[in-house]
Parts: sequence; C-alpha cells; structure tokens
Amino acid sequence: MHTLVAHSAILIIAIPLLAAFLTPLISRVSKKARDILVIATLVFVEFLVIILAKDIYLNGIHIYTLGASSPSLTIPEHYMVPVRIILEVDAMSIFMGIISATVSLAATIYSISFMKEETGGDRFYTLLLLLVVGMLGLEFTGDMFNMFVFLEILSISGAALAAFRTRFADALEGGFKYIVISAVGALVILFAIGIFYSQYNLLNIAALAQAMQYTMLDKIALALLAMAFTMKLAGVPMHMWAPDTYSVAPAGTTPMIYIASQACLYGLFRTCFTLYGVTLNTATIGWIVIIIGVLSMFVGVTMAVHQSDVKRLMAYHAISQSGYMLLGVGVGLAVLGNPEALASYGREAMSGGIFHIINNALYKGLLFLTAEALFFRLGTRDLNKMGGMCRNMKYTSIFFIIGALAISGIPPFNGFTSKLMIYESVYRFNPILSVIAMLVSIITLASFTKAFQAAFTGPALPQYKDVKEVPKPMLIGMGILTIIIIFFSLFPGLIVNSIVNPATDALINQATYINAVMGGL
Amino acid sequence: MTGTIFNIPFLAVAALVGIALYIIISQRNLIKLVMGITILESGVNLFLITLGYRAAGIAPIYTNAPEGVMVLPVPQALTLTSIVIGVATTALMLSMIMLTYRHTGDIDSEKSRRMKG
Amino acid sequence: MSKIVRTISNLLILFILTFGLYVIMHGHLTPGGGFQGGAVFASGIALLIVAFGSYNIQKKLKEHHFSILESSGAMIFIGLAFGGIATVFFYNFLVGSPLFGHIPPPGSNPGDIWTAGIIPLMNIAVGLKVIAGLSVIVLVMALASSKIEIEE
Amino acid sequence: MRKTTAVISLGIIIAILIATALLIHPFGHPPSQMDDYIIENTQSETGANNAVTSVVFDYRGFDTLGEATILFTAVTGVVMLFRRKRQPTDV
Repeated sequence: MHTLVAHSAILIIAIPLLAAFLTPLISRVSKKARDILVIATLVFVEFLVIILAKDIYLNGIHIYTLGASSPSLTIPEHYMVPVRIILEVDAMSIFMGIISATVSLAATIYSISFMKEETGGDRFYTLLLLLVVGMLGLEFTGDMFNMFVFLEILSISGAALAAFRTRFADALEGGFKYIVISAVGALVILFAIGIFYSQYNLLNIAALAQAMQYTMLDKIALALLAMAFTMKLAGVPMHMWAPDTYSVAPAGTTPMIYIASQACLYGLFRTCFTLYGVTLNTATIGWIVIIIGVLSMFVGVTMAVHQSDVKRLMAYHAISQSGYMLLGVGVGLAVLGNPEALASYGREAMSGGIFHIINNALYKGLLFLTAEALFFRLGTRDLNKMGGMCRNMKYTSIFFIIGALAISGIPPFNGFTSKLMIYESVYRFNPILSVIAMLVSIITLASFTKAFQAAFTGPALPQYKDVKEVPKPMLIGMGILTIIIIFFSLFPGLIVNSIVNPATDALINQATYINAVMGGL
Repeated sequence: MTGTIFNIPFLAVAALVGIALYIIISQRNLIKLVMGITILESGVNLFLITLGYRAAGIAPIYTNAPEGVMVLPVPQALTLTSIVIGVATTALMLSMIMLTYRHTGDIDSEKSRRMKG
Repeated sequence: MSKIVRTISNLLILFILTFGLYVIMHGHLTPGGGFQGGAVFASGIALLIVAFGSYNIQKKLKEHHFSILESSGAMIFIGLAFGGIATVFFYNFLVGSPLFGHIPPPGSNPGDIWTAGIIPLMNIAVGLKVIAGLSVIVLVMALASSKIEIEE
Repeated sequence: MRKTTAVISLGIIIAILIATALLIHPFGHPPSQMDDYIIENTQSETGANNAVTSVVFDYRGFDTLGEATILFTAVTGVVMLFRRKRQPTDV
C-alpha cells in the first residue's frame, strides 16, 4: 500500500495511457473485454486519485521525480536546479484530479449504450482514455513543457472526439474549430515557454517561480500564457468555438471536453498564482481576470436565452458559469498582495470560485448528459420540436430538474452554496460585481425554466408517443453525478473544509509549492 | 540592448510568427488556415532552436567529437517534440478538411459554415 | 505512376529503409533516433504509396497491421518506462547491466553501440511506432482522397 | 468593426514579438545552468554519447512518452474519421 501511494501520481497518468494503447489490441479479441477494460481502468484511476488525495491532505505536497534514482530527488546531487521532469501534486492539483476522474467515470459509463449504436467504438474508447490522460497529466505535472505536451494530448483527443459523428457536417466543423483554437493556443504557450527558457534556462514551474524576476519579457510571457489559456477555457471574447464544439460532441464526451477546458482554467490559475505569485502586479492582473469573468458571465447567459438548440443553450451557460469561477478567483488574485483584505474576503472569494469549479463540473456534466439523452431518444436537439417528455422519460426529467435547480443557484443545492460564497465576498470587494453575478443567476433560472418547459412539460407530441426511457448505463452515469450533487448539497461545510479550502491555500501559498521542489534553497 | 544586430534570428522568428498570425486572421480558405498554423509552428520551432545556440558550438554528441563548446541539447529535444506534435495536429486538421469538403463541397470557411450565433 | 517512377522507387526503397533502420539503431551515438529514423522509414513507405498507388499497397499492407504494430511499439515503450518502477518510473535500469549497459569513456570517443541502457530499446520502440503511425496516416488519407475521385 | 479589431490586435502582437526579439539574450550566448549539467553528465549517468537522445529518452523521457501518445492520438483520430460506415448491427 505504501509503495502504491508513493507511485500513485505517475500511475494515475500511466495506467490509463497503457489501457489506451491496449484498447485497440483487446477490441480485436472481444468488444465486451474492451468495455470492461475501459471501465475498470477508470475505476482504478478513481481509487488511486482518492488514496493520493488522502495522502496529500495528511502529508502535504506529493513529489515524483521521473527517472531519478529516488522519487524525492528533485535536484541532482551537488547541483542547484532541477533537471528532470517532476510531477508535483498539491491540494489544488488533486482537487482538479478528483473532478476529472469522477466526471470521466460517469461519462464513460454513460457512453457504453450510446456506442452500441455507432461504429468505430474501439477508437472512441481509446480517445476517451487519452482525453483522461491529458487532463490528469496537465493537472499533475510540475513542468511547463510537460504541461504543453499534455495540453496537446487533451486538445487532439478532444477535437477528434468532437468530430466523432462524421456523418454530420457540423460535427466536423465543431471539431475543426476546437483543434484550430487549440493548436494556436498551444503554440502561443510554447512561445512563452521559450521566453522563460531564454532567461532562466529552466522549465520546472517551482524553479521558475523562484527565479522569476518579473522583467519585461516575463510580462510578455504572462500576457501570452493568459491569452492562450483564456482561449482554451472559452472565456469571452475568445469563446466562439465553445458552443459549436460542445453542441456536436457525442454522448458522454461533452462533459469531458468541458472538464478539459476547466483543466485549462487550472493552468491559468497555476500560472497567475504559483508561477508569478506575489512578484506579480496582482491588482491589475486580478482586475483583468475579473473583467473576463464578468464578460463571460454576462455574454454567456444573454446568448443562452434565445437558443433553441438544447446543447447550445447549455454550452452558453457553461461559458457563463466559468465566469463565476474567474470572478471569484480573480478577486482573490486582485487582493493577493494585501494580506488583510485577503484574510477578510479574498480567501473566501477564491474558495467560492474553486468550490464552483467542482459544483459546476457535476451539474453541468449532468445537464449535458440529459441533453444528450434527449438527443439519443428523439434524434433532435431543437427545443421547439420537443414536448411532454416527462411522461416518457421520468428519470431523465428528474435529473434535468436537479441539474437546472443546482445551476440556477436555488437553495439547498450545491450551486447555491458556492454562488453565495462568491456573492458575499465579492460584495465586500465591489458591490456592482456581486449584483451582476446575482442578475446572471436569475437569467440562468429563467432560461432553464424555459428549456424544461419546452422539453419535458406540455402535451405529449404524437410522433414521440413510443419514446422510452434511456438504457440503464446512461441512467447509471447520470445517477452517479446526481448522487454526488445531492451529497454536496447536504454537506457543503464538510466539502469546503476538507477539499476546497486546502486547494485555496495551495494556490495562495506559493512558497510551499516552491520549497517542495527546491528544498528551501 | 547590446548585441541587437546579432539578434537577427530572433527577428526572423518575429517575422514568421507575424506572417502566420496574419494568415490565420485574414484567410478564409481552410487549407490556407492550416498553412498559417504550420508557419506559426515553424516560427516557434525556429525560436526554440535559436535559443539553444552557443557561439561556435558543436553538436552535443560525443561520438568522434572535435574540441569545442557544445550547443544546448534541451532546446533540440523540445523542438523534436514540437515537430512531432505539429505533424499530428496537421494530419488531423487536414483529415477534417477533407471530410468537410465531402459534406459541403467547399473549403471556404464562410460557405462551409453551418453554425452561427 | 509511370514505369520509370516505379523502377526507380524499387531501387531506392531498399536504401531508404536501410538508412531509416540505421538512424533508429544508432540514435544514441549519432544524430537521429526513433522519431527521425521512423520518419525516414515511413517516407519510404509513402514513396511506395505514391509510386504504386494506395489501392495496390493496401492489398499487401492493411491498415490494421499498422495499428497493431503501432500499439505494440507504444506498449514496448511504456513497458520499458514501467521497467524502472522498482526505483522510479522511467529509471534507466539497464545502465551497468550486460545488455546495452556499457559506460563509454568520458569525452570524445569512437562510439560503442552497447551503451546507453534503455535508450536504444526505446529508440526501437518509438521507431516502430512512428513507422506505423506515419504510414497509416499517409495510407488512410491517400485511400480517402482516391475514393473522392472515384465518386465524382 | 471586426476588421479593425483584427488589425489592432495583430499590430499589438507584432509589437510584442519585435520587443521580445530585441529584449531577449544576445544570440549565441544563452544562460545554460540546466544544459551544462546534462552535457557534463550524459555519459556517466545514461551512457549515451548523444546528449540530445539522452535528453529525449532519459532526462525528459516523460515528454517523449507524451509525444508518442500525441502521434498515437492523431493516428487514432485520423483512422476514426475515415472509418468505414457499417450497419450498426455488426459493430
């Protein structure tokens, strides 16, 4: 068990990778064995993530130096900088890891019955596992270039998955937009890495953070990194790809591509807080993040209101919800250099933003899955052509109600808790921002009421008289997320104290992250 | 700012990246868009490889090596990775364009576009 | 393609493939390695596809052959990385052992192929992977594009 | 409107690029603390004469695994896109 914990960080990345390489071979033998392999791998990854999380909350940051003679030998003997790639998992990384592993598991179970109706299942599952690898690798690595590599794995597998239903022209369009944005974004990040390399001859995040001089070149690199990550996480004004991609991605992959964009949000936070930290002129950068957040919130929700395609509607809401996270964490960033304000409301705002990531991943994932369930049974995503589905698809409509209430911030659901944390703390920073956030929440509720009413209530349409409930694996996938949402709604205090606050502190305490690698040099 | 005249390789990088971004923003033909991304990639690769050059350096390989300082090996490794990634991305993008062409009969980004708003 | 092209490529192909294998095998001594050698080798296969047409090639070299080869290459690669997990993932556990374990004399030397531990093996694994991967991309895209021509 | 925004953003980016090119270290004289370690120790630690290969497969081997994975992903993606459309029954 001890050995397993010591190697868990790399196993979480390497095991799904091995499974991805194995899937094409196994599926030549048996399709059933392939499905079992994929599910078993993801269950095992979830298990590893949980034991690693336990270890991190007990013993602090987990370090794994690849290829050295010992995992903790971050810097070669008699030398002063790290040379090898180091995996550095702190409370924030593992927080994102928990999200990725859980949502991927639910989404994969959901996808099984979908794949019975489609060709190309082998490739689909391989890409699914690679997407998981990309997310987890991006979250766990402590090396800039390694982060770029995992970002590319995530982008390419995500784009291929989005274009999976090649019989539709818009699927290809969604996939193509995603890969173009990703390719440009990743190259911009690579350029920024080159700038760091030219100044410090380092690639490790902790070592770079320690060496950071905040010169003009560093400012340029920060601007490039922030731009690229904002592009990847679909923040306004670079959000145009998101609705197109999310609305065409098949089955359980929409939540996963969405979680992948949240992994890029993690990349942005890691850059701002850990790489630059207090050397940064945090008030300015914080305000930029806040403005992007508020714009995303507002533009996302106003675009969502008049959508008739159910998945597009949800995609715009996804953009809008990302705004809350940017707002919460942006307030924390803006007051990072001011310990008093940070203690009185900054930390609270950040916790709210970070708590919102996991809440949103859960209910947004659930909503995307219900939308895909509607498409699976009805063959259309157009809300105007639906109606009366609550009789035929009881469970799906219950899941939709729970998700919709949670996203609109109705008490007692988990969305309410995190939004309340954001409202309260942001109000003390700047009341106007808080009012805008509340307004957006009300419009969200209106929009989802409309969507629910269009799809589920009203008279049953004759052409959908024989529509049945979706198959069991789909219900299980949605059920897992619903149970977690209900758990989170019942015990918000427990969740905030046990996983959210450690993640917030991990972002704030830059020195701890640096010392874990540099050993207080 | 000393040695600005010797920074011509970096200016070449700036030129390549600038041209590439211009192409990406201005072109409507999807193939040309991919060309733009490929040029951008070349620009970034050139940037990485020029970072590692040491004046009068030799290749960092000890097999029958002459005397002299060696250039930095890490940027070369990074460039190798970046090139392979570029190949992978380009292949996928071109396949998507081929399939889009089959569906819509056009590779103009405005005409083959289905989704708006 | 015309008869001239086919004859010349028949002549050239042997040299290209041999050179590709050489670059893969000597990756730890001379410039090159698995990726570069694999690309050279795959360019040979691309030459065959151009010269003889994708339709004729895919009768002999099926897409799933390449897929199996690629998966195997990837499995060997990650397997070698897992080989060091008793110490650390990616630990070079073969340095000092009889297989590729020699330590070269420091500084300039003529080059001994039995050095570098797992690096030559990884080069071969990556070489297999790149050969298969690039070939399958070229083959699949060539087949797809010729299909377009047939339909229209 | 769109055109103006594009022109302005392109102008800013080009200004940034030129600033980078002028501010960066003089060509041919990079800082080299990490690379010097590799050049010195590649033979004794990995046994490889070729420092680039030792970086690719040993010091930064994990990147190479990721890189091989990317190629694998792209191949899987391309084959998936051009897959044959069969009847759903014989999947």
